[in-house]
Amino acid sequence: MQYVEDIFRTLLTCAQGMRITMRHLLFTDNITVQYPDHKRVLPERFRGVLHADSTKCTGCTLCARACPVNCIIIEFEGKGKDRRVARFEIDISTCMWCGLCVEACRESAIETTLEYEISCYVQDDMRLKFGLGPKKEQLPAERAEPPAPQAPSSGQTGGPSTPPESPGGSAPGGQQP
Amino acid sequence: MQPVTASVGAPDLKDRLDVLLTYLPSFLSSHGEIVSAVFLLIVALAVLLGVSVYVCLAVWLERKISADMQDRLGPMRVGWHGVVQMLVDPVKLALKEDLCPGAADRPFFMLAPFVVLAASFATFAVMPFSAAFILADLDIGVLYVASVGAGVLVGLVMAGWASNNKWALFSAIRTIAMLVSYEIPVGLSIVTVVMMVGSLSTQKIVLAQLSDAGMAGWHLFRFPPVFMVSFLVFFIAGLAEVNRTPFDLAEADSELVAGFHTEYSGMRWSFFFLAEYADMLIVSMLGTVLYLGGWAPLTVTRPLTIDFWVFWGMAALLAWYLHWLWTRIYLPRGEYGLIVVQTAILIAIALALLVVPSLAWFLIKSLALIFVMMWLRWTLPRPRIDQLMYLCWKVLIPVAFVNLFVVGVMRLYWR
Amino acid sequence: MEAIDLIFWILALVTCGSAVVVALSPKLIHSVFALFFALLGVAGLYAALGADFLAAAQVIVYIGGILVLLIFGVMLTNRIGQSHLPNELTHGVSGSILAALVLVAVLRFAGAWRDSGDPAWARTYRSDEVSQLAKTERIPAVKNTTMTLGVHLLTTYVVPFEVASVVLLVAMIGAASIARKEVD
Amino acid sequence: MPTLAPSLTNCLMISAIMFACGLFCVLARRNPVSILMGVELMLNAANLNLVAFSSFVHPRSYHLGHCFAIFVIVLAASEAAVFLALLLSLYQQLQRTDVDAIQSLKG
Repeated sequence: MQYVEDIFRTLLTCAQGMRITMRHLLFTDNITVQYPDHKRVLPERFRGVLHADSTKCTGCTLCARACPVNCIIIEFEGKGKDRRVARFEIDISTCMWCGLCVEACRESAIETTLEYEISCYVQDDMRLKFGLGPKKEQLPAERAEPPAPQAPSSGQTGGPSTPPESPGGSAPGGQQP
Repeated sequence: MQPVTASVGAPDLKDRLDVLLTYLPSFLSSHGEIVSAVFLLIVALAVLLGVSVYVCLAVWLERKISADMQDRLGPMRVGWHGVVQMLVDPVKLALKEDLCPGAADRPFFMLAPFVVLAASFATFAVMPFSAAFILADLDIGVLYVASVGAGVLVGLVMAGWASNNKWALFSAIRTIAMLVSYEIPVGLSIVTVVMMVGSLSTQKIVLAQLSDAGMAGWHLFRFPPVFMVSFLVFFIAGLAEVNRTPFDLAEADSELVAGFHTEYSGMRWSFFFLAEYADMLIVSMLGTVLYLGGWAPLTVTRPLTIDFWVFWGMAALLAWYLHWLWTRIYLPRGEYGLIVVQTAILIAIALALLVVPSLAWFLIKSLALIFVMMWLRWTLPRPRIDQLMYLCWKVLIPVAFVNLFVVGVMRLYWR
Repeated sequence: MEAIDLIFWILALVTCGSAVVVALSPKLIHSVFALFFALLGVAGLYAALGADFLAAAQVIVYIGGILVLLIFGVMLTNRIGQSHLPNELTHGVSGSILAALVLVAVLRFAGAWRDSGDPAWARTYRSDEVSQLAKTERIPAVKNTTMTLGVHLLTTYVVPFEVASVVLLVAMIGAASIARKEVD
Repeated sequence: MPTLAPSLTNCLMISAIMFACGLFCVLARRNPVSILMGVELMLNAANLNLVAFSSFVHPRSYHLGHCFAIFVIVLAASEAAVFLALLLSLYQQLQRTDVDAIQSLKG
């Protein structure tokens, strides 16, 4: 009879569930830790905050192309031996930690670190800047720029530290040859 | 498993507390009505205070137990494993602002928490904490508990209506439907016990279960399957009566924000909280009184009785568990020397239990039931409202009726 | 003044005051909640008069049942968007006159402004007389109302008792069939 | 002179006041819920009288009034159940709760 069977199955499944919770109460260790005091040992290949070594970087923008969310902005200047990465920014508020950029890089210039505590007070701090900066003669021009630490539209459309002589910096994704 | 005939009569007053509570009132009443009234008031306030302390403790325990069941840590910051949390929470609530929404029905909005709280706390008047420690041994004790529950219902509805908030109102409607339905199985399962005892007085019900055989005298083990079913019905319906998960549809936070106390804050909100936990205690205490022998202690010293096996078996299990825990946390496995120490400690605790007053037995049994409630809460999901009604009207009530009939026949032929 | 007098006085005040609020409150829901306190007061009066079982029954049935039904009725049959449901008076003047007349008449019979002693029907027994009666006529002096009530309901009044249960059943079936939506 | 003590006269007076309030509710209100509340008040007043008489006047059989009061409570309960059903069907048909609106005998 379905009715009686249902009642017994209800009781049985309740008991089963209670056994499971009791097992977790008594015999299972806590997974969570008391965070700022104790931190879990991270696995070796943990994908944390990205770090780019702009001395290794050739400016090929393969990483920026590989990025599904376009959070990497690369600008470079000069030709041949003078070619240098002037601007290399990663917007980690957009980054989704997929690691595709790391796989795309031929020079191992961009890497994931074990760092994961990325809270900050200013939104601009979420944009990690690894670029070598513009050449020295261009520096005064940049200094002349009025400082705008919190640009309202500082998503992918170029940060506040966009050099004035590079209008392409405002292009979405910053994919520039 | 026929119980030894209960020795109904004047209980053996071996507890110091009971001796005090038996002779003090008569001594005080010889000094006039006012003195004894003041004494009664003090005892009542002590019960109130005790319940408040229990609520603080239960909230902390619930947080820790739920956390551990979900492999979390729970409160850890304030004090050792967050123990001081139970002092900090009420202080925080007391310091919060007491808000009243502009569109609310102000007088009843203000009044509702007090109605709920008063109704909850009034129930403790008939709870037999021990042979002498009962505020009022009414002839209609159990009926009184059932009737005071109606006050809680009205208070909740009052809160839900006066908030002038649609979720609160939905919650009020659900509360009415649910509580009115679940009163029936609770009442029917209470009646089975009342039929066995022949009295509504809570104290007499406990005395009827008092026997030399200890556990075998409990109503739970009478006519083996019958009263267990009765207890199960009582407990399930009692869970619904106190709005506990899995039956907390009145405050289902995924649907109705927080139900009837959506608009409340500060102390008034804490009154609802207090009342909810006090209600849990009431249902557990009532279950203890009706089925688990109330304050009757276990007779663990007599060898080869059921009590003996159950009690020492559980003690051994606990010793084994403590040893397991100890080796797991602090030491590598295989340190078997410790088990001797731990077993010794446990035996000491168990021996200490033998001399604890009946009040402690009562509290231990009630708190065990409360633990089961918490256990269930963190195990089961919440049913839909129609499933809830199905459970009540099509499962619990028929089962309770059949059970009542069986108990009636039993009572008629096998006294 | 003894304690029981004070309690009785408070209960009387609560009951009468709530009853007046029930009658005169301009908001429907206030009336319902005032009825709660009136019923509670009556239960307290029962308890003060020694009818403890009746007091509990009063609370269970009236507050747990009828009052809740009333609230349910209010909630289901009004647009409950606004909590301030008005409660209009139609025949306020005539109603109040009639009610006042009845009040005065009943109070007169009940004993207000009565100069001479109690009439024969209102002869009350003092406690010593009760104990005397208990001795002579074997009436239990201790009022265990629950037991006495149970015995009498199942012996003396067994026919009304059974009829009452049939009435309840009929009322339940009738209510279900009236409230049922027409399904054709 | 009435005293404060629980006496027959005092109980009768309380119940008289309750009865008058209930009567006023029944006579002057239009909402059926209010009318039922009036009826309940009157029933309670009657019950109070029964209990008072049985505990003060008739010590020989104090159960008599209590039994009667229990029957009154039973009847009040069944009455309330039927009332709620009527109220609901009235609201379903007329979309308002007003006893003045019930003017036809046809269902």
